[in-house]
Amino acid sequence: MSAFKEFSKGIYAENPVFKQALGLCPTLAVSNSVENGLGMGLAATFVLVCSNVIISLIRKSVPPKIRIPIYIVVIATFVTMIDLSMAGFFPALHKSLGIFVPLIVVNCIILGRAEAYAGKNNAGLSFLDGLGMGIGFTLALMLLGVIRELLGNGSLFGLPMLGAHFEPVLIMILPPGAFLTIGFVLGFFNWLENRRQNN
Amino acid sequence: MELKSLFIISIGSIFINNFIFARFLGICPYIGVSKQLDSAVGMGAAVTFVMTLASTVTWLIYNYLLAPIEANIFYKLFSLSAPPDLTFLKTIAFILVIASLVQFVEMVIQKTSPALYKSLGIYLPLITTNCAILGVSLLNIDENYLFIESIVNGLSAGIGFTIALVLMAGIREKLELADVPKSMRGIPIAFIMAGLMAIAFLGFSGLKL
Amino acid sequence: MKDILKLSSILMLITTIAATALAAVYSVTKPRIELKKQEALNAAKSVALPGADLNAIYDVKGNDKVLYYSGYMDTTKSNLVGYAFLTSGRGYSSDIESIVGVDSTGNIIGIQVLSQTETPGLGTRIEEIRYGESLTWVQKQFIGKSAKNLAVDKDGGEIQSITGATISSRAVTNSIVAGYEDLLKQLKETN
Amino acid sequence: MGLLKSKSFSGGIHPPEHKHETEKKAIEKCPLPSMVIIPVQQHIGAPAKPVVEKGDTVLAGQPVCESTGFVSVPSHASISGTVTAIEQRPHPLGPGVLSVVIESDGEDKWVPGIGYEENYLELDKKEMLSRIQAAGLAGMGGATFPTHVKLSPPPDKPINTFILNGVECEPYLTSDHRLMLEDPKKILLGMQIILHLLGASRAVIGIEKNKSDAILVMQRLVAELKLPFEVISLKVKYPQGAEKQLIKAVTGRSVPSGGLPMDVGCVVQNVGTAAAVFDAVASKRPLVERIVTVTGKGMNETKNVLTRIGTPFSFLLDYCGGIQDHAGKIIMGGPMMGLAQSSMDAPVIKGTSGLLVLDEKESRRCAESVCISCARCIDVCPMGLMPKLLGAFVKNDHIEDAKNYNILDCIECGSCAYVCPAHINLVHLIKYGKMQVAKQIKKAS
Amino acid sequence: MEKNFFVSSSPHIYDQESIPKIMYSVSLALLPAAVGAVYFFGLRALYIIIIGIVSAIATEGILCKLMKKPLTINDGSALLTGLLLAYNVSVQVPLWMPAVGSFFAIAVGKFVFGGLGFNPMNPALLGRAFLLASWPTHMRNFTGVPHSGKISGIDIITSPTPLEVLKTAKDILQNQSQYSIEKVNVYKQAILELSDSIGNLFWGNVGGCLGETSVFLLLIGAAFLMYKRYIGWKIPFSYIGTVALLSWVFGGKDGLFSGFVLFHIFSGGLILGAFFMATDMVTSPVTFRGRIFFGIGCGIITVLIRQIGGYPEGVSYSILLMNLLTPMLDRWTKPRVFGGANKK
Ligand SMILES: Cc1cc2nc3c(=O)[nH]c(=O)nc-3n(C[C@H](O)[C@H](O)[C@H](O)COP(=O)(O)O)c2cc1C
Ligand SMILES: Cc1cc2nc3c(=O)[nH]c(=O)nc-3n(C[C@H](O)[C@H](O)[C@H](O)COP(=O)(O)O)c2cc1C
Ligand SMILES: Cc1cc2nc3c(=O)[nH]c(=O)nc-3n(C[C@H](O)[C@H](O)[C@H](O)COP(=O)(O)O)c2cc1C
Ligand SMILES: Cc1cc2nc3c(=O)[nH]c(=O)nc-3n(C[C@H](O)[C@H](O)[C@H](O)CO)c2cc1C
Ligand code: SF4
Ligand code: SF4
Ligand code: SF4
Ligand code: SF4
Ligand code: FES
Repeated sequence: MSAFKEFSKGIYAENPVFKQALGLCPTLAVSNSVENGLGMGLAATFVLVCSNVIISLIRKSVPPKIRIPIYIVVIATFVTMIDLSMAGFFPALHKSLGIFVPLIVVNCIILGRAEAYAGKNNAGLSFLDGLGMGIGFTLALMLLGVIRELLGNGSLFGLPMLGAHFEPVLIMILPPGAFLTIGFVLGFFNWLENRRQNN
Repeated sequence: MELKSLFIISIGSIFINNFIFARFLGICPYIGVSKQLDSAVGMGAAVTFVMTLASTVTWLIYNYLLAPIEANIFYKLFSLSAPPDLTFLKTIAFILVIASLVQFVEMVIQKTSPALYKSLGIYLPLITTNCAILGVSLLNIDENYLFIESIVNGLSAGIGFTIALVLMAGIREKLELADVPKSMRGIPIAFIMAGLMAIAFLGFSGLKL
Repeated sequence: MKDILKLSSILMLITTIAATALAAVYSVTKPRIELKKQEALNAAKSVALPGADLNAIYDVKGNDKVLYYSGYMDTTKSNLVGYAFLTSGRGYSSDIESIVGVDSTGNIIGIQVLSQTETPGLGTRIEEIRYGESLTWVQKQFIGKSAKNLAVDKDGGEIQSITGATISSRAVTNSIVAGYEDLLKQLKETN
Repeated sequence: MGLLKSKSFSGGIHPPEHKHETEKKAIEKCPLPSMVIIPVQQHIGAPAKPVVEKGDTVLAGQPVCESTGFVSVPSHASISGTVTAIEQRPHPLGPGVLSVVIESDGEDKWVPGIGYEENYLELDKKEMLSRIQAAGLAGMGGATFPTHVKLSPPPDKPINTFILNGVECEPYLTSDHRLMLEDPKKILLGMQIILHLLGASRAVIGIEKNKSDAILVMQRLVAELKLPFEVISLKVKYPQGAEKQLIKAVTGRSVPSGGLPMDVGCVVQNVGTAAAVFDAVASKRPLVERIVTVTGKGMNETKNVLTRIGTPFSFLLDYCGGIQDHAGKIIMGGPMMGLAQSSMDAPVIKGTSGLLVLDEKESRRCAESVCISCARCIDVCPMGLMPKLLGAFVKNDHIEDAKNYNILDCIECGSCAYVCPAHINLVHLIKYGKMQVAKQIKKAS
Repeated sequence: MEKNFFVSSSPHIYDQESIPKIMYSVSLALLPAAVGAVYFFGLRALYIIIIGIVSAIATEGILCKLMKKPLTINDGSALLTGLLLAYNVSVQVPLWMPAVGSFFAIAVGKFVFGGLGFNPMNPALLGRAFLLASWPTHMRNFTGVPHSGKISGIDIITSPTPLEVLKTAKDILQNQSQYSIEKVNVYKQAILELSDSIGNLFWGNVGGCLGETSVFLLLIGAAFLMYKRYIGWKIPFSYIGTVALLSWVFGGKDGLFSGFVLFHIFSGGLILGAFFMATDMVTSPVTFRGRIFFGIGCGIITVLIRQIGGYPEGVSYSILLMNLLTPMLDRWTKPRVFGGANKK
């Protein structure tokens, strides 16, 4: 039961993007299409899960003073791995995500989880935590991706959805669209929360 | 390297490809530290400083240690047959360099100027893991900037970031007095505002220098 | 002091492990990445020079730089299909780079945009295939036309620029003209 | 400092003057009221202490309370009769204030010792000041600051300019105007005494241009009496009569923020105060009566009335034909700075320059909406403040910000609220904010 | 009988202004330009204006109801926003566009910040910028033929607006070698004709957005507002002055100091923007010096975008960008408090 909770909390209750406002840069930058969002989300999930597990395994032998640098090295290693693999296997996706793949290193979510969770818990739970957070992140990216791609391009995963008469709201896939979308989505979640508390 | 190209890089990074409004780098501090003008100015200054420094150092690291070019120190040092390709260590090297750089700067400032430390120092640890710093370092490499160009790019990106941050802080201080709907207060309205600012910054897109 | 030494050696150790692991991964992925790059370039080359045998497309270099490619039907180098050149022009928000193939009379036989970061939905439409069609805008506009006097309609030419993206359209068009002139110069010099 | 600017200050407004209702009306003497209420506090400073008891009989001009310190003045019985109560009574400035209530015996018997002394100018300065204090003088321009305090500046603040405030920039009010027309000599002789006390080298009488007859009268009399006074006509603009603005207009000097006129070598007194100084010094006559302008659409008749201090408003209003049925608001003072009265029971005090009765329509204020940053309030603020921000700060409880934006410098002139198209009651907010700031400062110390 | 008197804090008298009065006066001042728009562009202009207004007011009304706020549609500000938005689109946009633009202006530009008085940026211009970024093809479709049949105000070129003609001409004349001789000649001629077309620009007989073309009709309204003191001189004059100066210096095709000033002032949305949009009280500075700087800033950005920007239109973006600077300008130019140096 509690293991399930460790996993599921990242998806809504403690969603890194919507509830903790972490990892915002990639969220905004790559959510202009569902595909990008999914790719980015999975890459980050991979790093999150691997680094969480490794860090929780070595946590006892890490001197607290150099905790952070070591975490960073671990994370950077996995980031580079995924970066290289994506370049090798999904060049197109790799290109459209650009520097945001290497930037997973500094993604606040990953270091945040390492600090807040993996550094204190065992490998199994850290795995679940990482997976949950990763999926939460992926879902957040995809939600934004769906909204932005659908409105801004009339398509999902590149497939036309809204018919030929729909005139795409271009701004949605431009930078302002990213900010506006996440602003309103966050507002909507706040509203849900407020309503729940009032009832 | 003409002055003109430096100017173009500079204007580009400040206005046209502003780190916040066009490149989406450094959003976390942008949203987090823009509530008050004083802290926004402090953060902006700290980021600009570190960005410039990081651009300088990471460019040197990349071109003299990692890149498979003749200038590679290992190539010369160990008289290898061909310049070694260590570019896969780029991310790890950059982030470690940046982290130590920030630590070092923090220490130096603390020792030399307590006043500056008081106003800037508190922001320094925050920016170790700020993607704008690593971002600008990576972009310098991606864009094949020369040494001076990288420095100018780092400085300008920092200035662009600071401008965005300070404008936002000014507006958010005013919004404190506004009747924003409850669910939108705080971070959501900050994002909406950022969106509207990005709309205004579209005016700079396509400038031909 | 001892402390620092200890800490740094731990850090060194970890970093070394990481670097080794990465080196391993890199050694696996590097050839793949190179391969993919090569594949992409080859694909572009064959788009630019349809009808040419991939093995019969040769780099013509000067000062270590590829000046242009010459493509033949087969490796006997007897039937010239045409030349392909890389060119780029300043678009709305990026440099638009493309590869263009021309036959010996200067007619464009193939073209592909290699890189651009124009505005999605506007400038990017130079690369877009319209619903129900099979060619991208650049291919539709340029294939079959002479690479000499090209100009977009706004400038009095016959290239139909994309509405709302005249700047991008013009950038491609003008870059072809410039690239072709360059090619002619190179051809004169190399032959 | 530009030449053109020298005769005014920046900011300010031009509300309709409404002076014509009473400016031609000669001062009438109000009959004695059957009862007067003398509050122990009619001035800024320490309240006075009652010195009579219930049942005592008192003569007009007899002190009923004595000053309790330097910055304090006594008050006097304004009629002869019996003290019927010493208790909390309504006060124009707010809820109950300890007051001495005197029932008139109808005879208006005065204390002895009051009378003109020819050689008053030869009196010792100290004696003059003590006569002024004993006469209960507090500024009659509205702020009711004890006059003798103003006239004894500390030695490290030499006064070189004295300004007589004959501006009367508040709409409706004409009591100072009438006094200048009807008893100019008393004013000038009072001014002579003040000048003597202060040792100032320059003496200026400042009058707004719209009172050209008063300017003329003053000029003529100054020449006639060969007094070294300048009469300066000032631009008609509210609040020209506010001390700091007046000093600025006349001398070009700016009283520093948080400072006093004496910091720039000036003292300002109202014309009524000057006249009262003459009475106090030359005749030892205490301040027991003053001129009140009774005016407004809600009145049956409008008048300038000389009335005893302590006269209940109801008596005074009845003397002017009573208020009309549609009267909506009774204001002590002018419409810009005066205080709305909840009842007609409060008495005339030393600072009561007018009673303004508005009709119901004028009394209503449209509902407040939101500030649209039109900046009218900023443009008109004579103190260079940003009332719009002060109001917003106070509303949102940003007291610290309000303080940093100099809320304490507000003179509460009301110009900002007058022009605000959003009908925001800025002055109310600012007053409230000032109180909060004061509280904060008190807590800090 | 005790009578209850009104008791309130001073002051007790007020001047006669109110927010609705100001808003409706500004709308009134814009009326001549509406008449002009219909005259030049036909009835479709009227539809666009009506749709813009109705959508703005409806959005405001519905949002007030949804958020359970007092209904504010009568204060005239939504009407004004809708009207100005309609003035800022081309006559040829599909009819749903002014509706969407007004919706965005009111809902996102204004309402999320708490409604009238709290919006940091000019709602109508945000609406326009939103439309421009979303559907640039429609927004930049200026082929709507004005009354006289000359879109650019000159005969030989059927291309969009005068500013655009100038921009293209500059491009072409500076790189003559790349273009055909005829082309170059046409544009040489065009430049000459442009100088003669000032009359058309002044009366409004040129292509462009609905409300921006007629300098004459706009100035009538502006004069009325200045007389009523609803708009001051500081922003419009410093704005237009800066544009005049800079376009004289940099705007010419023959190098520095050769710009044709009147052309730059009369073309594009400058007059509409400077008098009616940069002056929006909510979003412009409140201090004396702040307003001057605001105008100058708008002027600089306008010329910058006009000269080297992606499109020949700088007014709306310059005002939006300066809106962002407004809080800082207000801070930097705090009025001097009487008798004191500012604390802090
Ligand atoms: C947000 C934004 C993005 C734009 N992106 C492009 C672009 O990618 N390519 C382009 O040619 N023009 C771009 N434009 C410029 C305008 O669409 C410009 O008006 C147009 O290029 C002029 O061409 P037209 O004559 O076809 O309308 C962009 C404009 C905006 C507001
Ligand atoms: C707390 C306080 C202390 C004052 N002290 C002096 C003083 O020492 N000397 C002086 O000449 N006036 C003094 N004044 C009087 C002021 O200068 C001024 O005349 C008075 O506040 C009325 O001005 P107003 O009606 O313009 O508000 C004092 C006023 C206040 C409120
Ligand atoms: C807004 C404002 C307007 C004022 N108008 C007048 C005025 O018209 N006449 C006047 O004598 N005092 C006026 N005063 C009071 C003066 O500032 C000052 O207190 C008075 O002249 C001092 O004289 P006094 O102590 O004899 O009353 C005004 C004060 C304020 C704050
Ligand atoms: C002089 C003046 C100019 C105005 N200009 C605009 C404008 O350009 N755009 C707009 O949406 N509202 C404008 N308004 C209306 C109003 O200020 C606007 O709806 C607020 O910005 C909404 O809070 C203007 C109002 C006035 C008095
Ligand atoms: S009441 Fe205060 S804030 Fe308002 S105008 Fe007068 S001095 Fe300025
Ligand atoms: S006058 Fe009223 S609406 Fe105008 S700025 Fe001041 S407070 Fe705001
Ligand atoms: S006292 Fe002042 S702050 Fe309180 S509700 Fe009334 S106006 Fe607002
Ligand atoms: S709230 Fe303001 S007006 Fe009311 S009593 Fe307090 S200070 Fe006076
Ligand atoms: S993800 Fe960019 S700063 Fe946090």
